[in-house]
Amino acid sequence: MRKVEAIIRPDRLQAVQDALDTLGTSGLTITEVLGCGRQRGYTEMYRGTRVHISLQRKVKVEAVVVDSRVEAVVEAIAAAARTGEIGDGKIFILPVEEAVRIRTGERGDLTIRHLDAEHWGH
Amino acid sequence: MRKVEAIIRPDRLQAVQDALDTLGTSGLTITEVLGCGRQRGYTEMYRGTRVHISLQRKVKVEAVVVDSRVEAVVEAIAAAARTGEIGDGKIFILPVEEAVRIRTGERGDLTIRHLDAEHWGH
Amino acid sequence: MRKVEAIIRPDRLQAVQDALDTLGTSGLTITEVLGCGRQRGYTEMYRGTRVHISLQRKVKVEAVVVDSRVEAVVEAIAAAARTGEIGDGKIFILPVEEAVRIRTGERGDLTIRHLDAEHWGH
Amino acid sequence: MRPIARVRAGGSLAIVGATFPLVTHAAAQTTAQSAGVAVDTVWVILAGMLVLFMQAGFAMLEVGFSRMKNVGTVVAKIIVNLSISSIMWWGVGFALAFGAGSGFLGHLIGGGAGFFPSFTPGSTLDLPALHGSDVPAAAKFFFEFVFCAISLAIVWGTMLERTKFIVYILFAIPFAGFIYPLISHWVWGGGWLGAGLGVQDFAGSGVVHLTGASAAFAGLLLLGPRIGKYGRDGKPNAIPGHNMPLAQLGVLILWFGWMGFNPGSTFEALNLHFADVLIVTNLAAAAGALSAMTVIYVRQKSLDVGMIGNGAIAGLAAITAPSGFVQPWAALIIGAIAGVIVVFGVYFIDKFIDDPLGALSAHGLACVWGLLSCGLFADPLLAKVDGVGRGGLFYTGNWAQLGAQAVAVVSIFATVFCLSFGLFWIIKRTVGLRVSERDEIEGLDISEHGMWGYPESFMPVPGGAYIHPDAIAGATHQRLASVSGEPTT
Amino acid sequence: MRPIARVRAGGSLAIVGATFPLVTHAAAQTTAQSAGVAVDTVWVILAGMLVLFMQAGFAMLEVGFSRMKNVGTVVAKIIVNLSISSIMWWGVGFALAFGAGSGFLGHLIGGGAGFFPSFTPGSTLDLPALHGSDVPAAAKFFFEFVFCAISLAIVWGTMLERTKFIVYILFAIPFAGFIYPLISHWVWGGGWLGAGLGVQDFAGSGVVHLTGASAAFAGLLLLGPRIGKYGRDGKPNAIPGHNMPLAQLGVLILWFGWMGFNPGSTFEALNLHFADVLIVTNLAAAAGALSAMTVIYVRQKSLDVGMIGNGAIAGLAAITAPSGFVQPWAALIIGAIAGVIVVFGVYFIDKFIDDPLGALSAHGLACVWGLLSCGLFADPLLAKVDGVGRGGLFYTGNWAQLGAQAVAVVSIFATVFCLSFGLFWIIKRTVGLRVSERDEIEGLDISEHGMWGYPESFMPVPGGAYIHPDAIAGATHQRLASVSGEPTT
Amino acid sequence: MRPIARVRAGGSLAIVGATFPLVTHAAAQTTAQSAGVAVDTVWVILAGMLVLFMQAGFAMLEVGFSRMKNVGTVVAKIIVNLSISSIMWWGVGFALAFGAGSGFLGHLIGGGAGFFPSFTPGSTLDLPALHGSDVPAAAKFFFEFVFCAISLAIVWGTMLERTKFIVYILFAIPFAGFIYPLISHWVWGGGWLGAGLGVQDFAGSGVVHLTGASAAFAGLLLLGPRIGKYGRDGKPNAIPGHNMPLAQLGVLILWFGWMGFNPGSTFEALNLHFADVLIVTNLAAAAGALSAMTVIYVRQKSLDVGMIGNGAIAGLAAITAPSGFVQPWAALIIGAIAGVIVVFGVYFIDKFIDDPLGALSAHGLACVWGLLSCGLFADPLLAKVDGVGRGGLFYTGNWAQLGAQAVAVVSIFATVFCLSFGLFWIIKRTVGLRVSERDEIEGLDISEHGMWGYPESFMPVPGGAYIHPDAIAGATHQRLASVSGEPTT
Ligand SMILES: Nc1ncnc2c1ncn2[C@@H]1O[C@H](COP(=O)(O)OP(=O)(O)O)[C@@H](O)[C@H]1O
Ligand SMILES: Nc1ncnc2c1ncn2[C@@H]1O[C@H](COP(=O)(O)OP(=O)(O)O)[C@@H](O)[C@H]1O
Ligand SMILES: Nc1ncnc2c1ncn2[C@@H]1O[C@H](COP(=O)(O)OP(=O)(O)O)[C@@H](O)[C@H]1O
Repeated sequence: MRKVEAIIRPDRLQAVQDALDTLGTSGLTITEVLGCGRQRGYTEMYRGTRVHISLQRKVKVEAVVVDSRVEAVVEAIAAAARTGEIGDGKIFILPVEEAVRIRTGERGDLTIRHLDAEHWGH
Repeated sequence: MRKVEAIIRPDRLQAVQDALDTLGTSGLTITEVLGCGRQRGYTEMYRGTRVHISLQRKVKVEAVVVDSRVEAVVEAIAAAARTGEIGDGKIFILPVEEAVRIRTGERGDLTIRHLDAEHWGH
Repeated sequence: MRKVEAIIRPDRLQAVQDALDTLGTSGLTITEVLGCGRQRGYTEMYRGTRVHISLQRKVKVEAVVVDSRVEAVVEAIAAAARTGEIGDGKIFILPVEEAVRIRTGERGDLTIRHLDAEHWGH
Repeated sequence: MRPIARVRAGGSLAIVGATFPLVTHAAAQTTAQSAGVAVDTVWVILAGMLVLFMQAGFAMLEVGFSRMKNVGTVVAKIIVNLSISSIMWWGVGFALAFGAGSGFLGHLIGGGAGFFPSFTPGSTLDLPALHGSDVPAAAKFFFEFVFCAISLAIVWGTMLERTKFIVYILFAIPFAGFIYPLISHWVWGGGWLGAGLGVQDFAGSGVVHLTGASAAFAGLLLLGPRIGKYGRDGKPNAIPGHNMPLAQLGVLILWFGWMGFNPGSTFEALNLHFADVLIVTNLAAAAGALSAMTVIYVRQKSLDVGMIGNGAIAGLAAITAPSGFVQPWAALIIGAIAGVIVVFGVYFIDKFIDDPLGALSAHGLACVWGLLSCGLFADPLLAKVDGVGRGGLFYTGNWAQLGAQAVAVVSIFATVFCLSFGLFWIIKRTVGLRVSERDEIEGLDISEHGMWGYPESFMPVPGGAYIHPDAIAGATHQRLASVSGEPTT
Repeated sequence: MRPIARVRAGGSLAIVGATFPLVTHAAAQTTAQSAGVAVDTVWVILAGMLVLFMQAGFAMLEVGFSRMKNVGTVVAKIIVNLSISSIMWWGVGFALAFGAGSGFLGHLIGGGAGFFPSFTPGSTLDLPALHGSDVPAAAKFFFEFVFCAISLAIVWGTMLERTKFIVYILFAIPFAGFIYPLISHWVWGGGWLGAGLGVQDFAGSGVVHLTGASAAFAGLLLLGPRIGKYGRDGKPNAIPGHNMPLAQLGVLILWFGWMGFNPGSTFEALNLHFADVLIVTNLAAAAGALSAMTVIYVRQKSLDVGMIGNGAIAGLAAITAPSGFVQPWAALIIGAIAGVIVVFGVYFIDKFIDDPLGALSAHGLACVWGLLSCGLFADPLLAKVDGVGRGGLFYTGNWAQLGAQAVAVVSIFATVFCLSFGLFWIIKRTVGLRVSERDEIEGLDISEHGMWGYPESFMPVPGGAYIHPDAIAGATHQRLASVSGEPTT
Repeated sequence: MRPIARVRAGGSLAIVGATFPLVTHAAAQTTAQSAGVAVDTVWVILAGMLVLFMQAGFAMLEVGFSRMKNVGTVVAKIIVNLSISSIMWWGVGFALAFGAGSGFLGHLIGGGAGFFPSFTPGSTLDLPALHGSDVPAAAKFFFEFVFCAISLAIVWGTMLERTKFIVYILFAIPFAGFIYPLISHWVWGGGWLGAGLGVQDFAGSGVVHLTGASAAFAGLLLLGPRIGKYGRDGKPNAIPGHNMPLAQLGVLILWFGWMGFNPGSTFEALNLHFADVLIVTNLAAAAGALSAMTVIYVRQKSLDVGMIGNGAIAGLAAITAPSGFVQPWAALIIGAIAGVIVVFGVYFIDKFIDDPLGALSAHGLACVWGLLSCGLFADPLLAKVDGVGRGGLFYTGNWAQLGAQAVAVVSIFATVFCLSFGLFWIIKRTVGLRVSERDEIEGLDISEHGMWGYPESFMPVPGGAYIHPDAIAGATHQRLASVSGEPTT
């Protein structure tokens, strides 16, 4: 199992969700985060003085997937999140040793096995 | 060391905290997240139109624990967070290579060693 | 690649950002979290009754860095975040298998390679 | 209607005069008299409007002391209860309170006139207890109505965050239609307390606030506390609400509105008494806020924001009864003591009863003190001006007025408590008072009203950019394209 | 100016008297008459102020129904449009609406007097249609101004969250300077609808609300919906705003302000009619809220908070025209039907047009009903008091008044819609109506105003402790050190 | 008290008449005269209430421009300072400002009457400077009190987010008890500026706003900026507050309240001057908002929301002095220039002094301009009506009035600045002005008041479902069970 952790633009979230939906994934966890990277902060003028905004609003999308699906998921996220402008974000892949479904106590790959590609989320 | 990362229902947080408290853990970090999985979104009616709510509010609980305690912690969380209905969430276990206590600069297991099972948190 | 994950006091964030800035890092992701550990909750009096505040507001700083820079980054964060009082927080180091820059599709260390130590963030 | 040239006021009145005896009377008055009536009426209506605006004050106060998941229900409740009071007061409440009563029964309840009233310019009704004022029946009706609505608002201010919405509706109907009118009749409508015993309650510490608080007390006993209010050890936990700025905006609106509440109760402007009442009212609020601040600071070493506001409200609630009877120096004492009472009252009551705003203290205990304080501080001269009761103990050495006030406290509390307890008990046995435990934890907004009061805080909209999936890309562009002709893309 | 002893009011008036004929007249009046004028003026000004305050109500209502990223622009817009109305009304609007018109043209537009007016104490202007009221020109000017500003506010309430700020400015100028004055003249200023056909519109269901809603309808057709409002299937999605407490605070402020809106339209206090109007207004609001609550509950099994507020507004908007002509029982019916209309109106309109507040229903449809309801429920006696039109169908069996009202509805709608559509079309072809798609997604606050309306919710300030990097350590301490003399470090 | 039939107003007055000479006088008046007095009194009291409500405006404005961690202290401060002003004004302030002064000393300070006053219906006091108005002493007292409270509110609006709460209390006492009364006496109370030099300050640009701003300036110099306001390079950083909707609600409330502030300063309704003042006031606000909007847009290409509101406030503050003396066209110029001044004022002052709201510009600089503008634009006719000073330069070609106004500016500023600096210096050396650096970073709400103003935003309550651990499971169910009789579980 791997955790695919993507930092993306907030307004690409829906597209990413849709892409993963099409692909069929078992679940997602989303966190509002702030980021800085190549995309530097900017300065707004406000009542004649500057406001430095050094951190950008981003969204972190985490999906734990079985090893065989990692590449497909990464590709799908990257395609959906890309705008081509600086600040599109990063995807990190982390090892996961075990997964437990709290409801049933099940463990292992089956807890995160793919569902049929139906429309979840709406 | 392992990081136990649990995505749970917000209203089970207190029970999970209590359970870990009883067990005696060194610390917890909690994040408000949104999730989707088996528990699909729902549609509310609002002024005659639909509102699709595709993401559920969840809470992510992270505890870095020494290897010997991983099982106990996972069990405790799962037991406390379980309601038996879809949407109870998942627990993931990730490898951690090192831990540092900022205050002292200490490293390794001792930074996250268990405290005596006293009542932290309140 | 490693993910350096630091849980720090909110009011040390700027100092940590500055320190990493000086060091030259490729990026950061910041999340508002709640934590408990050695620093126990406290009780406020409010209209004659108690309010238990069991969780502290903390900030999680995540930086994925190339292996050779891990130590420097950890040191920099620890130095900047330290106040010496209980509640300073922890730094965890997690393995990362791969990183992808969404904008370009690039992979590997170069996506998170250090920039020259210029002033990012403001 | 914009007054079109051919429609002179005088002319139109004359036309109508033939039909409405009272209007004829008005036309027969000298212009001077009619200016006098008009200024009285403008004053009473203005004061009534300020009291109406206090609903916004209660709304903000309650919103501020609620948790974010329960704010929509608060404002919905305020609007619905204001609406129910409006209609019930028109239908039966006003008549029962002020319509001429007769004989012995007239000491208990009115009803000789005023059911489902119609109004024409300047028309009157047979309201013997209000004959002292020359304003038309419509103005009397309106001013008394807003008081009824305030009393009902006080009831609900205590029952936040766990009550079923239907309960608000079911209890409002008999409260606005019977319970409040009953007490109102006793004290102001020619009943046994006011016309009989000479009980002094200038603007309603008893009629409005104690009535509201007594009903609230009955309701709270049956309702029980919010989940989490009491710990395993039985000790209370604070649930501090979510928004002090709005809560204190509420306090400021109430303070503002009270400038109509008490001074408007002169029911006339010509004798200029309202200006004095206003000053006395303002000073009591000030003293209440400062004394509550001091006491809470001494007790817990912090300047509790909510308690400062509670102090102001307690001062205002306490001065409501004596506002027409006392001098400024007495107002300062009355307000200051109310500020002390409210702090210890909240401390004490919170041990047993979950009253999120501290309304039982601020409206209940402070008003008991306010009613009694008339018996101590009433200036005999002002008692004569107002024509009710006599001077207080400190002026006259006579305990009579204090006794009358005590009778009023006991009888109002007992009556309202019993009637309300019965009603709430019936509601509890039939439809139930509380939402389910799950609904309470999820919040009343989503469970009863289908949407959070703060949708963006609860609905998963990362980045704040709520865009429906269906509307992405294709659809959006299509639709935007259809809005053609825009030069800027 | 504080009246310094040597400056007696009488004296100063006498001095001025020589110069201003009208003031001389005033000084020549008996004191009684002058008290009468003063009380009328106080009343009209008070009512006008309440209407002015309704701007705060609209601001909160619109803020509450907007998303967090678009709240700053809402309040900026309210202030700017109030400002533009103030100046346009002073410059030309008032004159076109109420300045003496002449001959046939006078049925269409005024303008014989009142451009860029100056005022001195008690001065009058040649405003034939307002001669029925004895208040000075300044009071008439102010009261009519606030109505114009409300009508403009109604236009914008529908176009939230995607309109360029410049559009507000460009449309406000001709609307406040010509469109609203035109309709105002037709109905109230001596034009063909009011003075001609005897159309009854006591306080402006037609003049104010229908005018605003018709312009809004034209604008919305050209503006198009917010991104995400309609799904791929063309069905509407809800975009529920962010703050029900503020939205309902807005409703309560509007309710409060409407106590000036309708009753103030008597333009005098002496005949005491305003008290009746007030009661009728309040009852319609109550009935609207309760009926909307009931209907929406039956339809979707939840007590929609916003819709309860909409019901109250619809009741108020509907009763605006008949408020001076009907009895309380009719007000209840009018309000209740308005509450039903608003729910189904929102359901229906939402299918095609994106109107975030439901203002087209609450102000448009409800007001059409309100105008027509005069033709049904107008009490012949009150029609005589007000001197406009005749009794309604249910009293007289005569369809004439209903016919006149229908003519008003059609002519106001058609005129305002066409003029506004033309104007919006020109604006769209030149500067454009909408912000760019990117700006809409990011929010208007940051894209048009350079800062979020809720800076801390959008600006990355973890921990809420915004401290600028430059100010850390060194700099801070230095600066603090320079603030020497502080004993506590 | 509801007027019980046996208590006729006339009768009660007669009873009291024997004791209070003035009341006897009142009873001896014809009804006409008494209606005149009543309408004047209703007007003055109404206007005073609107000014009182401006406290809510300041509260919301300051809340909006504060960060979330400091909002509770803002509202607590407003309530406490209103309370302190109430009591200090009653005790000594009113007497020092308006109580008869004597001889040379009388030019500097009053005090012959009015300490700790008592009031009875219609009673007067020896207030020579206010004898021009026939309203009773209580109305004069109240109206002057609310101005004092506003002046104090202006002081504190500048010192947000770092001041110790005790400082508010310590400074409020001498400010409301002496500093404000002193200036008030000079200009309005028969002192050397008003009665002596004929300085025109209709409603207090100088007395209220410049006094407040001058004290604020002194305080700010000693207080220093918020941590983070100035970067290492010494350049200012913006700290944009957290809530524009509430801030602009504040502006709208202030705008509304100013309709009482200026027009009420006629101190009478009978001469109808208040209606003119109202129009002039409204136009200046409009012009201020629009000119500030234009200037800021030109300068930074964005429509700064806060600055639009600041423009309106600056227009209002500037027109305060000339509002009774100028024509509408002049009001537009005065307001527009104030709008320009406020923008550049904020730009300039922000370089050196940390004034979160820009109050030094909006109340200080704009008011200096307002005072001076009387010397330019005062209409000689209106100067006669008001009985103070003469026409301005543009009417008369005479520089005298402008000179007098300049003297007022300098003397008010110098006096208030010096007195306040001294007081703040003493407070700084004794208890200190600022909270500790740690408290400032954590926020004043939690450090001084023991709870955040937005508890849910700061208290760790994931999921918004605050449930105390002690109350989980067992305890809750037990307690719920005890609330028996509920049919629905
Ligand atoms: N090394 C890193 N560690 C953690 N987060 C990172 C890292 N680099 C980038 N990010 C996150 O990705 C976001 C986008 O990165 P950025 O460098 O601005 O754009 P791009 O990836 O297009 O070059 C950042 O705002 C930050 O949240
Ligand atoms: N593969 C996954 N990766 C990341 N988060 C997941 C994954 N699967 C589930 N989650 C998280 O767990 C939550 C609950 O999962 P869900 O499938 O709805 O319930 P259950 O685990 O009871 O079947 C989701 O809302 C989501 O936040
Ligand atoms: N084992 C752990 N797992 C996850 N987070 C932890 C752990 N221990 C501590 N933390 C986080 O670090 C924060 C600070 O830790 P604490 O023990 O209070 O202080 P210190 O590290 O100075 O002893 C906690 O609030 C919590 O968020």
